[in-house]
Amino acid sequence: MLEAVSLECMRGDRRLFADVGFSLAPGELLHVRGRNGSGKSSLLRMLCGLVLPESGEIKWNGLNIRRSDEYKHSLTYLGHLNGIKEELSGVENLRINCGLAGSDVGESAALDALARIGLAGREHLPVKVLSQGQRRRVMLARLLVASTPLWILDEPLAALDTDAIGLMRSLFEFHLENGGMLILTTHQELDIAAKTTHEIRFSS
Amino acid sequence: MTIVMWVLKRDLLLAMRRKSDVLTTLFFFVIMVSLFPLGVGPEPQLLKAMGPGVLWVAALLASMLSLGRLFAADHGDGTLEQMLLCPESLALIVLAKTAVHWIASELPLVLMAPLLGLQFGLSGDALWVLALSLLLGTPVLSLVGAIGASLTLGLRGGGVLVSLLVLPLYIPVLIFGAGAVDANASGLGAGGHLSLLGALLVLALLATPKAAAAALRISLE
Amino acid sequence: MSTINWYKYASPASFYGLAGKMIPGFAALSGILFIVGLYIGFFVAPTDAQQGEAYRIIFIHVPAAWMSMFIYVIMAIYAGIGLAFNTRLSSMMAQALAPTGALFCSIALFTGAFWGKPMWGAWWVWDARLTSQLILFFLYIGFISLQAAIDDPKRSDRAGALIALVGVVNVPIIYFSVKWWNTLHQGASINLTRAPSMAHTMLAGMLIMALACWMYAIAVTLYRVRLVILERERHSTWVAQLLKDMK
Amino acid sequence: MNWENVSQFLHMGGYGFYVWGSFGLSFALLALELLLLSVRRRTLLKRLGQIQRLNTP
Repeated sequence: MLEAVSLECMRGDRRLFADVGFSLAPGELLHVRGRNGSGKSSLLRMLCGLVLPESGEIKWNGLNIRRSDEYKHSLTYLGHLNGIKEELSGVENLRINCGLAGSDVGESAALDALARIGLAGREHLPVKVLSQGQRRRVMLARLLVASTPLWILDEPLAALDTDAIGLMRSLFEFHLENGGMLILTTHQELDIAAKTTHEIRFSS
Repeated sequence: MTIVMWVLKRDLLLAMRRKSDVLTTLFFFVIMVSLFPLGVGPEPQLLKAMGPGVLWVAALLASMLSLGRLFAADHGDGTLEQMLLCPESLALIVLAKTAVHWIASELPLVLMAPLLGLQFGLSGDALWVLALSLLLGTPVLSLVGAIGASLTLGLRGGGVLVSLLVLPLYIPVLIFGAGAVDANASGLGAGGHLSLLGALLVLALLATPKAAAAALRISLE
Repeated sequence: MSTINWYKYASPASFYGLAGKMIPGFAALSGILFIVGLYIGFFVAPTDAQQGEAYRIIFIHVPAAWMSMFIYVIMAIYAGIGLAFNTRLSSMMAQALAPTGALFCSIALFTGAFWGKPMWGAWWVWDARLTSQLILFFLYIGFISLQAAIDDPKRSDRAGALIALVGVVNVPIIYFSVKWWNTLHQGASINLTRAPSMAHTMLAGMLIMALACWMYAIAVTLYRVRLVILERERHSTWVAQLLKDMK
Repeated sequence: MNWENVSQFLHMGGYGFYVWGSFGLSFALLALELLLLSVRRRTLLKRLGQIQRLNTP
């Protein structure tokens, strides 16, 4: 259970948002909407613990996320940057990124995930020869092998084609059905079936 | 595998795929050192006296220049954020990254230095002391430099700024490092200098990863 | 992070007014002490047997050197408090102290040179104290330029605090290493700060001058921190009210 | 009293240039700091005033 209480965010001397609060139970989806620069990414980074709130508190199972050791084990965050290395191959990137997050993924599981996301045959190529959309998929492949309950995704569908978007949607729904939690921002309209869908809309 | 092992493996793999980075630092060092005789003249006595200092200052500058690579790439592609979120102490990750950075960009200098010392007419004994002092001193440079590198992440003019922050902090290492070779040459024995360098290394190993981790958190917020 | 909001007790708004009231007192005190100190330095303190009248430079050199070191430590403490307790005012104080500290540092450096020329016959000698002073100057420059390079005030405060703390931990190491280096290379034997026959009047003059510099530093820092507060809080209602009242 | 007349005072036993150079430059720098600060204050207040006038029509 993730809970946010009256969060406030300042960037320089500009107030991006104030008094943002919600609570998210297993199986629930939070969709954050708003224009670029309205504070969506800052909210997501704040929920991960990368940005300190100016005021307010974020709690994971009743404990402030700063003090919860369990939180980092429960969270998968994918930002708008891909977090992959051009010099490494898809498999290497996937296995290393999972390893950094604390979960060891075997070679065969990694190959399988890459194949499922549509990179069959390209698993061993250095990422620098792949297209933008394919690089994005290398990053998103982490979700196929992740076992964390909370996903925080910043524009996960950017640069993806319709096939991949469909795949991601069914993946999100599968995650939610199994009691996962999902927080995401998207540009495009996306219907995800969920027990409850919360929405935060940033104006300005 | 533990998370730190993954960091080590990843950074070593990347260093091997980017061999040119290793070579640029090394050649910078070689060129720097070779410029001094051209600047002050080829008088053997003078070169012999200057040698240790020149090699050490060149190692300092080479180390400082390579700092840009320590975190910048990971910062640029978002991997650093992932490292902040991973369930392992950030200080330990910083230590692992710094260790690989040292192996990739400083260890080659340490190995090359005795060869360059020959150009300055240093004796066999002095070459040993020089290599040993660099071996003990350059890790301190990388460790202290990690703080400067993380504080200046993403700033305009970060490269010049990092030199302003880091070079004054390098001074004790320079003094004891170059001093070790001098002390050996004057017959005083380099033991004192080398043990002080060792003490600095222990101090740096204990204190700097935490400071650099704090700096990374500040810079990424 | 649920730290106690100390700045509720020392809010920039109320400190702005308080500082404004304190400045004239410190400025006046500093002026009087400078006059007394200079009078003692030039008219009461006797001529030094070994260094002649040149020794009178210590009346400005030593207080400036003391202040430069002292201010660095105070600055690091303020910055550290700001980092640990998230108190904005102490970070602003650290930012306001740095230029004055750097100024005293540069005064100590060139008065050292002015003394060195007649005594050592050279404007600059790599004496342990002067060298450490020079490195301290570099540390100040590093702090100031790091803060200047960061636009976001929060990051600038924290990054500055970290480098100030790293610097303050390193100062003893640097000082020790420079001293060690200097003794190995047989530095100059006469030292500016060890005037051979330190009469009581000399010591008194030096202390009064140091006190004057101290008062000056407080007054100037308060003046500067007021400006920093105004800049940082320019969007708040109290600044708007203040500007209205000024007209 | 250390000095018999003004010229002796200014001469400083042959070290006049160094002594007066030290003190002169030191106080000049302190004065410069004060000057720069007052300039900074004036420009800041002017700018803040302008911003306020723009915001309150």
